[in-house]
Amino acid sequence: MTSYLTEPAAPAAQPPVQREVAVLAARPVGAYVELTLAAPEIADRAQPGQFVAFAVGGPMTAHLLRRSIAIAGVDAGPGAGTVTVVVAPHGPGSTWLAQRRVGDAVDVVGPLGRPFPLPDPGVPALLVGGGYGAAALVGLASLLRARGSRVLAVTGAADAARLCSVAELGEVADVVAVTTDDGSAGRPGRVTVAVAELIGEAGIAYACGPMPMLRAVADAATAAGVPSYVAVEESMACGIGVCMTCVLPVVGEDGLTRFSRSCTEGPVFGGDRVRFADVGALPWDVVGADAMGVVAP
Amino acid sequence: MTSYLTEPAAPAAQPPVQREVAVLAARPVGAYVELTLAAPEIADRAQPGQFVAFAVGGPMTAHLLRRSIAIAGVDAGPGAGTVTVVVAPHGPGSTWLAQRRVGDAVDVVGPLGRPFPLPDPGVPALLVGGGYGAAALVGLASLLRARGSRVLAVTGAADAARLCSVAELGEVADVVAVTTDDGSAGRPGRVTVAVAELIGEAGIAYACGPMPMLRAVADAATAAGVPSYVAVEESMACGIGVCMTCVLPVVGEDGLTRFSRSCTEGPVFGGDRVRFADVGALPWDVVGADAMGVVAP
Amino acid sequence: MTALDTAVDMTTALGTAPLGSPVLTASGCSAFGQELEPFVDLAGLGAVVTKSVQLRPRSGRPTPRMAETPSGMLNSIGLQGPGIEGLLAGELPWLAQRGVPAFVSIAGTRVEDFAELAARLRGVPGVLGLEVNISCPNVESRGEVFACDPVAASEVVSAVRAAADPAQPVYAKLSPDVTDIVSVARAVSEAGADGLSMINTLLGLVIDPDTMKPVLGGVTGGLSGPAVRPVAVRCVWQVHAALPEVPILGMGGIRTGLDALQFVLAGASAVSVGTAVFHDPSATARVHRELAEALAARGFSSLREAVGYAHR
Amino acid sequence: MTALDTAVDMTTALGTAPLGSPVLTASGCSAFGQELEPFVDLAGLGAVVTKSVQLRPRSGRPTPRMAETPSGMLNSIGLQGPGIEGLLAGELPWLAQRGVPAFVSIAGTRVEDFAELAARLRGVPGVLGLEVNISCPNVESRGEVFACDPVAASEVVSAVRAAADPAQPVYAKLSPDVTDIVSVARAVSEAGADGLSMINTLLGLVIDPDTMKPVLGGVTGGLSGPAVRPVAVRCVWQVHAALPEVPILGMGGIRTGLDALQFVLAGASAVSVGTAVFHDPSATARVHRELAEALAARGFSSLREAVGYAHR
Ligand SMILES: Cc1cc2nc3c(=O)[nH]c(=O)nc-3n(C[C@H](O)[C@H](O)[C@H](O)COP(=O)(O)OP(=O)(O)OC[C@H]3O[C@@H](n4cnc5c(N)ncnc54)[C@H](O)[C@@H]3O)c2cc1C
Ligand SMILES: Cc1cc2nc3c(=O)[nH]c(=O)nc-3n(C[C@H](O)[C@H](O)[C@H](O)COP(=O)(O)OP(=O)(O)OC[C@H]3O[C@@H](n4cnc5c(N)ncnc54)[C@H](O)[C@@H]3O)c2cc1C
Ligand SMILES: Cc1cc2nc3c(=O)[nH]c(=O)nc-3n(C[C@H](O)[C@H](O)[C@H](O)COP(=O)(O)O)c2cc1C
Ligand SMILES: Cc1cc2nc3c(=O)[nH]c(=O)nc-3n(C[C@H](O)[C@H](O)[C@H](O)COP(=O)(O)O)c2cc1C
Ligand code: FES
Ligand code: FES
Repeated sequence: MTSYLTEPAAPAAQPPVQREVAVLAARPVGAYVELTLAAPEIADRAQPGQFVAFAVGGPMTAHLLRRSIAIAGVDAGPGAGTVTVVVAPHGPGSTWLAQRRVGDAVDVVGPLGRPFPLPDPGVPALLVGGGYGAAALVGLASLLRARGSRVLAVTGAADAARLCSVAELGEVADVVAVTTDDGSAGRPGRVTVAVAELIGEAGIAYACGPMPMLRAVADAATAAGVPSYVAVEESMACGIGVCMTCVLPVVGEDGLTRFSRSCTEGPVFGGDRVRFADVGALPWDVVGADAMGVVAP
Repeated sequence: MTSYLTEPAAPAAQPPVQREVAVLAARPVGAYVELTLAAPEIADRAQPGQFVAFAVGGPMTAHLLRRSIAIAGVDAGPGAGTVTVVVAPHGPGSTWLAQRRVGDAVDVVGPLGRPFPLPDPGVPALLVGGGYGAAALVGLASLLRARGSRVLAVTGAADAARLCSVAELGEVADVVAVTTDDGSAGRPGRVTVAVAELIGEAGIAYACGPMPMLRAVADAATAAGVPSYVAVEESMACGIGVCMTCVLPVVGEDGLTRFSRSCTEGPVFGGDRVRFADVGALPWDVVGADAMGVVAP
Repeated sequence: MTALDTAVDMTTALGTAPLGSPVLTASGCSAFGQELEPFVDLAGLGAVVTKSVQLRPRSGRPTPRMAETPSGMLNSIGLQGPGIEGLLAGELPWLAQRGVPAFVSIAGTRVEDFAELAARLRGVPGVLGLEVNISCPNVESRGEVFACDPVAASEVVSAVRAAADPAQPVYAKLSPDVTDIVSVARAVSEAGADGLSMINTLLGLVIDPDTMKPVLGGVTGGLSGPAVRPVAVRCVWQVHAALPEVPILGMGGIRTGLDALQFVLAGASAVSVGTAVFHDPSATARVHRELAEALAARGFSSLREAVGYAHR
Repeated sequence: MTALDTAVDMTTALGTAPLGSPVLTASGCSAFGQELEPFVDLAGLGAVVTKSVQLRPRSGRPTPRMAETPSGMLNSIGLQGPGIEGLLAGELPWLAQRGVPAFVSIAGTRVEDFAELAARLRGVPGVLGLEVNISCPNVESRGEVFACDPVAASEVVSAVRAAADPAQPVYAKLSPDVTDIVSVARAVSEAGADGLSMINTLLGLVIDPDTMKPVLGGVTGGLSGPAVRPVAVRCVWQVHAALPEVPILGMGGIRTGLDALQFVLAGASAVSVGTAVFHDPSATARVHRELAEALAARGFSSLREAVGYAHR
């Protein structure tokens, strides 16, 4: 049995709530829209790495499934109680969300999913965000700094407009490296270049962003002997663990691979435990694959 | 063959258009909401008695069918080009419409249906509106006045909040009688009381409102030997004549009853030609009832 | 419409009858075409598929005839129409004068009715072909609808094929309310159908919460609209997989060009737009345009190349 | 939940098993109940209908497993689950400890599998009864699904009824994808089913406009949600009209109390809320409350009085 650098992320401390909340602020940030929601109960409970799930389209909607969006920031101070999300208009649901205006009400469930596990106080950490995925790392960066970690942040995107949270990360991180594929901001190229340079300084790595990026960061970390945690983005219908649509092959503590729900067993998984190459496939050694007629080669 | 006092209403002078238009004003009027739309092409074409059909629910809607709403007013002057409608929140679609705000865009088709036929210039006319149905008579009242008719208007509703266009009718009509079922405004009781008093002074009668009211007005007019035209409200799926859902039994010029589409052959029908008692039934003497297996008694 | 087009060759055919556009109306959803004139260039459509006609004029059912349902509607019109005489005297000449091809939908309650209708339509100018509505669930009949029984369905189709003008392709319109649509498709193809129209409505029922009775006088009605689209695409896919040589006119919930593309990729060589017309009277022309754009964006130079592409 | 209720008596039963509420979860749409705990009082539900279990643990299909469709969704989970051992060791004791009745859905690919599952569930604490999933279209099988053939369906049901705990009612879950659902209902009732669950999903397909291939790895999937509600209500209506004495657990697109009321009026004595839970995790409790209010507003003093009322 291979040995793994990570333990599975633990469930969140508190259960989610479902609320109809008001939009307090809506502002464009590059290619995205940042929404601030008056959601004190979610703000109180949220931990970095968790997400919320929105109903979309209003009362007459034909779109039943919730849209999962990472929590980008919380202000849980007394009299505050706000949650911030960064939305990239993609299909109809996220486009609708990105069009919400101050005063609009949205139906949201959260906080959902398992938060990022934290290292021992003081362990230096590398945080890697791709596109809007960087937003989900801001809270983690603050928390790590507060616990005495040196925080090395890398944020990358296709172009400058798709970069996210550079200023926010700049305020809390010790180092912020910026990359864009087209070179329109920061260093030209992928985050992997910066990751390769910084991983040696880190005792733990975190990543949030598109799947190929997560895979690259996890591989780099594992190769360097550094434990990593990635927040995956799988297509989700419910966000709360009841539909089984959001699974991917993840190696458990017993060394067996299972189809794990990215909403309740993730979205944060040990980077060395996600079988990225097998996402979307059914490898024979997944528990229960034999009952599906898949045989060992 | 019975002889009829009315000839079927003629088709509108101009075909409808389909446009995405902006809401210029939205104001509550009693239990209703009055929307003013920037729709110059519809305003140019509209004739009293016609209606428009709205798509409802926005781009993510699960509600496919259009909602028909009578045209309550047009301002077709140069630089103007507005159409006004009065919406009563009823089910999901009309409620959505009633929630539109200034600047919102709505998709509308119109003007639809046949306008009210006009009498010879100078013929005195009785106009009877029930609930929001009164709004549809304001344009007709102005037109009749402009053609030298004396205009006697009756407007009634369940209560004061459901009365409509009393002031507007007051500006153009010679007489405005107001009734409410609960006596909260005007005379207590139904419009029929006022109709009975005024029908003798009229050479033609018009009505718009709920079916039982249309029937009562048509019966009173016919009994008095006065031709009447009613604008009916049948459940409509398309509003443009292609779906055949909006039919009711109407006696044609040849004396035969047909299931006529209230959207394109109406909504204005001769009051003496609508077989009100048979709405929702299939009488044996409707053309083609035999092919449905209905036999003459 | 052609002037607006992209470079994609959008021509197709219903059997032997060539079509300028793959987008048609759906039977019963655009009456006989006239009412759409203010909204679309009728001559730019592949064809107007006319409301199913029977031998005699029919009143149709009493109201209420429809109920709105989530992303769809239920209807129970009962085939209101002028009868074949009326159609031949009024609607078909109107379409022919304007150069609008008519794909005439015929319906009946006995095999002979269908055959007689086909015979009456022989050589009628502007009649491109016949769609045989063996699947309408709204019309009272003593037993099952024809389309639910491969034998009864085949009898109708072979009688129609025998009686019809040889130059007019005969399409059988299938119902999705069957355990095995492929067996019905195979039976009617063997009986001589030149193509298949899929799908007719699904049998549904809505109960009015106020009256606590079925909304429709006919109790059940036909469910249509985007709600049923996945069922329709599945039927087209299954039948094209089993009978790749049989042309399919696909329909059921098409609202956009990308919806139409799904049907084409699944195996339809033309599509009908039905309920969407109630929402958007210019839907047919818009779907043509959007489909052409979608094909161009995907590198197809002709519609024909895309037919059944998802199976490859 | 009872404390919030109106005066209406909402008790009902699944066959001989009494239920405190007529609102249940739907198999596969609330996993094994645990995840709903933050949102609803599980003990206030009629029962948790568990995800269909098979003899062995199953991985289910690879992703993508779903596609959103107009007012619905397509799924192809492939019955991922812990197998009967896992269920007996983990989920069922969890539910039993909390006093949450479990209606256990069983599935298999051979008649003997079903019988063995039923035998393993005899006398298990908290197991109210069995729902026999003979209609899931997602699982690969050599031929037709059981539910599409009255004979095969009856074989499963009679084997399960023979093997099952006599105190546990056995409900057969029917597929709408058949030409004549009444004949399947009659066959399984005669084979010993104590009741019928209706409906399972409709077979559907969505093609991805980008990849130009079916979205789901399994090609077809099951269509659920409000889109299919008129089909579900029609099935309940038809079967209740033909077999008024057979209890029905109704489902298919229930999102509100008024939706549930349609099923009750059509003949269902209890309902399952499935896909709506994905939209609103507290949907089951809300539907119970709204249904109670709707019944009260219509002058019913008990749910039982309303069952099948639309037929009267
Ligand atoms: C844990 C998590 C965190 C996320 N955080 C963010 C964020 O911070 N900002 C942001 O803009 N987006 C985020 N996403 C992606 C976002 O959920 C999708 O872009 C969105 O659901 C797409 O919905 P749509 O209607 O626009 O597109 P469609 O493609 O029409 O969606 C159709 C269906 O597929 C599901 N779906 C499609 N793509 C995804 C996806 N990538 N992830 C999950 N479900 C999907 C939708 O929920 C919906 O049910 C996150 C996803 C996950 C799983
Ligand atoms: C010619 C005409 C003029 C009208 N003018 C007005 C007006 O000026 N102001 C106003 O408030 N309302 C008017 N109505 C009624 C209005 O169309 C309905 O109240 C509205 O369609 C109901 O939609 P809903 O979604 O609120 O209700 P639902 O009951 O959910 O509607 C469901 C479906 O039934 C159809 N429908 C239901 N009731 C009616 C109805 N009464 N008439 C037509 N279709 C119906 C809807 O179009 C929709 O397709 C008019 C109707 C007609 C036919
Ligand atoms: C109001 C209405 C009337 C219809 N009438 C007919 C008909 O006369 N003949 C027929 O073959 N199909 C009829 N249909 C079915 C449509 O032609 C089409 O097969 C079905 O509605 C699915 O397509 P859609 O979802 O695009 O509407 C009718 C459908 C509707 C909604
Ligand atoms: C994601 C998903 C998984 C399902 N899994 C099962 C299952 O395991 N067993 C079963 O009998 N039905 C299963 N179903 C069908 C539902 O139980 C239900 O019959 C159907 O979805 C219709 O109800 P709804 O529209 O309320 O969802 C599943 C449905 C969905 C959407
Ligand atoms: S999204 Fe439903 S189980 Fe994960
Ligand atoms: S509303 Fe469609 S024909 Fe009148």
